[in-house]
Amino acid sequence: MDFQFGEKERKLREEIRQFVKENLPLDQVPYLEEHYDEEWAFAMSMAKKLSEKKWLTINWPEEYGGMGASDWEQAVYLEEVGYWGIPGYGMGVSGIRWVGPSIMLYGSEELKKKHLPLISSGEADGVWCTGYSEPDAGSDFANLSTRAEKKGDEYIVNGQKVWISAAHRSRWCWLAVRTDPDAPRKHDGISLLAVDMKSEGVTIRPIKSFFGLHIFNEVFFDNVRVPETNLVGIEDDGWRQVMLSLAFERGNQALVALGESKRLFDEMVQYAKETGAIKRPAIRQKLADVAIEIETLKVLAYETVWKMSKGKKVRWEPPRDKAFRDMINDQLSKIGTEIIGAYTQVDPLLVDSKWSKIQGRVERLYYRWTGYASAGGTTDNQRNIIGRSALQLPKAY
Amino acid sequence: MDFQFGEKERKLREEIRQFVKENLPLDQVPYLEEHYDEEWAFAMSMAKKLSEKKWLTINWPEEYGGMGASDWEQAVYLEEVGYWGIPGYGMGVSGIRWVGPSIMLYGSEELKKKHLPLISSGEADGVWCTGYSEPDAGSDFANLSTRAEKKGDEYIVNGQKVWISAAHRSRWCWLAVRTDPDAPRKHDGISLLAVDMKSEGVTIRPIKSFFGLHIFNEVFFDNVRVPETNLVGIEDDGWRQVMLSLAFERGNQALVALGESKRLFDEMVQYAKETGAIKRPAIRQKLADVAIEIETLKVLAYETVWKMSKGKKVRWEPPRDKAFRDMINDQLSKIGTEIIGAYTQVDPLLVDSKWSKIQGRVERLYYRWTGYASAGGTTDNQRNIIGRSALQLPKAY
Amino acid sequence: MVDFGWSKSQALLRKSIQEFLKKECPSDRVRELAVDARGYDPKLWDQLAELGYLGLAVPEAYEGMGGEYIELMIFMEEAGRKLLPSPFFATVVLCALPIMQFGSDEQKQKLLPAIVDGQIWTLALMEAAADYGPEHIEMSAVKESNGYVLSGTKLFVPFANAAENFLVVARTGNGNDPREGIGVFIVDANAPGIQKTMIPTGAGNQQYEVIFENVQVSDTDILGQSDTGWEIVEYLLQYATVLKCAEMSGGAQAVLDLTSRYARERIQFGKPIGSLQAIQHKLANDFIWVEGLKNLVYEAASLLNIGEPCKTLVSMAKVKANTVYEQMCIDGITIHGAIGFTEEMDVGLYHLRTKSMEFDLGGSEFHRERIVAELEDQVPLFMSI
Amino acid sequence: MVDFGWSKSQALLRKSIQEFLKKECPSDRVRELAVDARGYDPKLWDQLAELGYLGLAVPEAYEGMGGEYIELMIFMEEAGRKLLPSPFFATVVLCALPIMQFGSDEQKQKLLPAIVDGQIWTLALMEAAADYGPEHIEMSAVKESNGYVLSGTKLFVPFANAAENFLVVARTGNGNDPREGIGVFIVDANAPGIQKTMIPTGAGNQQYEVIFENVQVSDTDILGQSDTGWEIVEYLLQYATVLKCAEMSGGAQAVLDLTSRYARERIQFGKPIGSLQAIQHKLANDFIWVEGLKNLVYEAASLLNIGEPCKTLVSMAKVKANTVYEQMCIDGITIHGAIGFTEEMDVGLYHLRTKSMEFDLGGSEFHRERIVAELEDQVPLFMSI
Repeated sequence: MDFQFGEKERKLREEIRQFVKENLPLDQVPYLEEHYDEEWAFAMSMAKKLSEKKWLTINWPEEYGGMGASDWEQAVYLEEVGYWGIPGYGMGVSGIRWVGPSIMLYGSEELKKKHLPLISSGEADGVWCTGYSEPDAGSDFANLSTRAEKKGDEYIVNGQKVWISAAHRSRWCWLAVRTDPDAPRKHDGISLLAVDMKSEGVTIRPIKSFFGLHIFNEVFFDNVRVPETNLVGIEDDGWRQVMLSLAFERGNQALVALGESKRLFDEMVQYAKETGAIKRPAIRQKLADVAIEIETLKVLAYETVWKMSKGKKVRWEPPRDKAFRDMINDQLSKIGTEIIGAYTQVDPLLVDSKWSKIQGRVERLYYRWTGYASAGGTTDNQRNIIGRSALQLPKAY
Repeated sequence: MDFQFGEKERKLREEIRQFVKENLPLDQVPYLEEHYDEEWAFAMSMAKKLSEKKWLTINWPEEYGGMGASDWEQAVYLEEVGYWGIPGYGMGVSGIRWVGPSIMLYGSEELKKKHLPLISSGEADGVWCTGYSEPDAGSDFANLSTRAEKKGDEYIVNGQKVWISAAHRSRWCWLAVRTDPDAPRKHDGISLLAVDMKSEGVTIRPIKSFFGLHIFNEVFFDNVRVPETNLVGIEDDGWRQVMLSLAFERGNQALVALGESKRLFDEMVQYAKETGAIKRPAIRQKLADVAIEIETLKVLAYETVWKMSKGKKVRWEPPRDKAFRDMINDQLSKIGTEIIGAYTQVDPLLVDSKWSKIQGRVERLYYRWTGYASAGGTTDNQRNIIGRSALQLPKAY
Repeated sequence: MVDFGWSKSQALLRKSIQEFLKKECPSDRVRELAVDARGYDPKLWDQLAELGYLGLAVPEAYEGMGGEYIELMIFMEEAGRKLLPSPFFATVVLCALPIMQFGSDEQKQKLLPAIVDGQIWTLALMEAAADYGPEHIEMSAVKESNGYVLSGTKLFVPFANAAENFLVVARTGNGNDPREGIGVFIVDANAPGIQKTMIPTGAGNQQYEVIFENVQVSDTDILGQSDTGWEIVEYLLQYATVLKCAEMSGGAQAVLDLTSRYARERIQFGKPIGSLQAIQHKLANDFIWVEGLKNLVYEAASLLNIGEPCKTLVSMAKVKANTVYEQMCIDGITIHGAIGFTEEMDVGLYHLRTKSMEFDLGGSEFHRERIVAELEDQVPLFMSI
Repeated sequence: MVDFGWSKSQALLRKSIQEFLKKECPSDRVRELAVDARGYDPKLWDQLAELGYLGLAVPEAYEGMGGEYIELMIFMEEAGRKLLPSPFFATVVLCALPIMQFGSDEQKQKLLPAIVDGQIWTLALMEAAADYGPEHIEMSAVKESNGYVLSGTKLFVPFANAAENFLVVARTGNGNDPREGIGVFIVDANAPGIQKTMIPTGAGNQQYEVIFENVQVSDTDILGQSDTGWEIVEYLLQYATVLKCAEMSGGAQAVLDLTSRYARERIQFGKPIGSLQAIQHKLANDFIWVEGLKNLVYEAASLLNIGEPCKTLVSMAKVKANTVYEQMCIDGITIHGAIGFTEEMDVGLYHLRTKSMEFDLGGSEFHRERIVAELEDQVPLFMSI
């Protein structure tokens, strides 16, 4: 049992803070949603700088542009990213988090040579989105029907994908398609393609959130021609490959959330101190409760990192951390609205309105978290996984 | 829309309060659990007094010893009973609440003549318990296997019942038995018997709660002989009869709970005022929340009474009120323990220990409500009923 | 006698309002008006006047319908159900009601018929502290020869841009008790020295900052006395609050309805998601809470309707409304899943509007404090017989 | 480096304790001892001494095992899991630890070997206010020629009847700061003027009222300085609190285990009740909370183990323990259904014991206040780089 970081991680943390000091306005929390074009542009400029530090793809091997960081170094990096709100660290998320690692794992040499440097150097052409979900294939992913027909040395893709985040920012799409519609089980006959979003026949329709935020998109594929060399891995083996890729998505995601929660909490406490709200009976004890939950998220997330760093298999740990994050977001944003009161109603997409308190972060989290919670698999799904794998309970309906 | 009581109900309320002033120690909350023998004796003496006022069986027709009260008069009475903690109002519960009304509905003239006066006059021989549940027939009541075999002009009863409250105080048992074991459906072949608890072959084993409270019992029937005249209603028609009887149990039960909650809340506020706890940030706003919930229980319970008084069918209303009571009990007892603090650990069965705060009522509710919640059909069951009948959702598992 | 039923005329009124709003205020209209510069539909507003809804509770002597307070509650409950974007609450509830209660006969003769006829009014009460305690009224009203001069900044003034007149709460003096020395002034919205800036809100519901710089008001344009204006605010904190609660209760009922419908209809893995206990039980809890809210609001409205004092009950209803409406929306979004997050579903429309209502006329903390203060004053029943 | 693993010797220790308690402390033994006049089993106590557990963290110089603080935490976690009824916490945690930390060399030489050998001690701290603020220490310690005279009443003193010695916290003077003028005295439990009355508790866990009437204590029987005793209490509020948390965490884990097992095994309507989402999701939430509690306690214990200050973290762990253990028991009872209410199931044994632990060494409100006070003092990280 030890809760002290090693020298290496402590140094990295200091380095990142130094970087933040030099490159980011400290009096303002950068807006990680990248809703506006200027925000996206700024994020991409930061991605370049992160790439120069080898942090953008920190856990990738050096040969692919990473720094071969340990799980703990990556954890420290992600926690700091969340706390300081470093834009561009995600670059649309898909490329860095699972497309790159998946290509390393089962992509051809050609794909490796072409795409890994684009991603790790923070290029606009290294921005990816992921096309898994369809209108009738949500939780039930294997139900997908987007069709890719082999014609000569090309695939002809037709179909519709939904809930694709950053599609409008991406050069590439990591697309799950059905290559064998006659496969006996619906899990068979699925393949993965790297699709150029500039191809003819690709149409993007934004899915705006109820408060106007543009993150998700529908993407339509109308006779889109994809060279056969863009097949990733083995034809019809896509289900297994996607499952492998999902594993890359699991472990560390709680760390950014941890940093973000800590930052927002710190801002809220500071605001409550400045306005005197911290003395209010209704606020005071609840703030303590949130502080406790954030510390708890920390030990849970760290435990998950530790298990991964030891090569232990994680099953219920990421769902546990995810469900707990959802609960914290609910609690944190609610107490936040109690602190800023009537100002909560100011447009959550505004960052610098004179009436926005704490740069609108409270409202944004308040309206956002439920949607994000669903996008990553509902909290109820997490509980089902925990019930079965951690508590050995029978499947629940 | 009107939330003012009529003259008749207001007068009844005043009369009850006058009765309380004359007959009960006002500085002490009587102990409604009737755990100790002296408490039971006192309760039975009060039952006599209530009977003299015609309140004991207030809603029974006058010919059977009631006052033929309206639903609203009964509601007022029960709310006051709860608030003042009038002992003896229940007399073991079964007799007054459903045995009597059921006998009126489908009992023979002989049974009516014998039992209704015993109950309504508060006699020890008018105390009943109810034998429905069995080890393998809980929520799934129709699964019961206690056997009654007709031999001449008697039934010979063999089997085991469980969770029988007040069995050790009762002269009679309202017993559900299987008279036709070969009936095609398990709902058929069930009958109701009135069984003298003094019969040979009846054995009572107390089921003590984890904190020592004795409410429930197991009752064993070993070749118990029951005269055929003690058959209630029609042989093998017990399932339908029991369902009819359950209806008597439904509507008004929230009223006593409402009164009890109000009283405990008032006591807690008074204690918090005397000790200064009401100024504590952690307490203050939570007390307001409980006050709100109790007022909410009031309007819900009243709405249910109103519907019944109008002859409307109630389906999800009693489960709604029951589930809400469970939530209030959780909340009320928790905030209570925060107010009395370390004194919560004093033995909850003690009423007059010098270390018991508020006569131990907080602890008792805290430890008791979960058990009571289960006994009346779990809160989850109530939610299932609401989901199906109020929200038209499909059956959930 | 306690009665949860509605009179025939009340039931009829509700039905008329429902039919009118169903036709004139579908959810797409709500979406459009949220990005409309005026934020309401003048044609619909005129209809509300023509149908008499603006004068629902105004005595016939002032050209109103002469209805009761509880009929206003029915209107607000239905308006809340459909999220009606309009200056109804600002005009009728925040201004006409106090004018009826505290205005001189002359003022009532002059002002009420215009309101019944469609003139828009609003109340300028809240300031930077964004709270409802009398100590937060800092705007000054300085006595001069012919009247008062108002200076200060008001926040979250609804429909300030559309209003022709304001009721403005300002400080005329400083007593030991912050409730003393407060006046409520009737101010022409276009008087010199008034500057209105829209506060962009998530709901697009026309909230303004209004700056008053040496605005002249004549002596005759005071509602009630120049130093007892707090009683008007206190009146609003009861009578207007319950109507806000009715609006919220209507909204919560609507979200429960549309979410239950979604849970019945949405099929996943071959069955309706409403058959999952996790979803069904969440909805069952929501149902219990919404039922509680609804009836609590009815109780408060019914007592206010007969002039029975029920300050604590009003505060209870507001805390309940704040809590239930918010949770209903969060559960609604969660049960809808990803699609609930989009602008296409109605549930988000409600979710985006709860916070404005929550803090309007007092947040939960404010009202809980009023409840506890009352508890502190009372002798409990068991010690008083 | 951050490490959630246990050393080989720690794992071995845990295993030995588990095996010992499994054999010597089954739940029926817990039931018996709850109604036993002594409330503990002297034979088992002797075994604890023989096996060295009483001296686990006592330096070898004083005949202990020379182990670390974190090993005590392992013991308490396992003791909590099995609800071990014994004066272990009172003796080893509440008395031996502060003696080790604050005692003179002479005191340590004299007192610690006896404890390691099985002498029972307890702490008399709480008074009528039943709270842990220094302002609630009213018991007086009046200086006389050869020592002090103690007078006052202590409440909820665990195992006072079995103890041979008390540590008694008393007021030697009144400063501006209530933390000043407090002394901790070593008192013979059988000294004249001491009167012990058992407070009957639901858990039957040997809580006493102890009245001190002019009890003489010599000058040499002060732990630390006569007026800086509050630092000893503050030490306990961290080091003893985390061990109490470990005990509670062990209990919560046990209830989660036994309830999950019940949910897997109990069949209703033809299938295990654990297949109902309402039950499975409740357990999943409990699991998340119990995991959080467990790891929070490990973090706090591990930092205290290396002497790293973590006052806030300790308070966090205590609030978490209070909340999680209680909710776990309530959910446990509810999931068991009616049978969970009976004395036959173990879940009630735990439920009946949480409240005593909750308020021991500070309830949630007390510790939340410590956390917020710390937040008020700190400059946030984002303003400090």
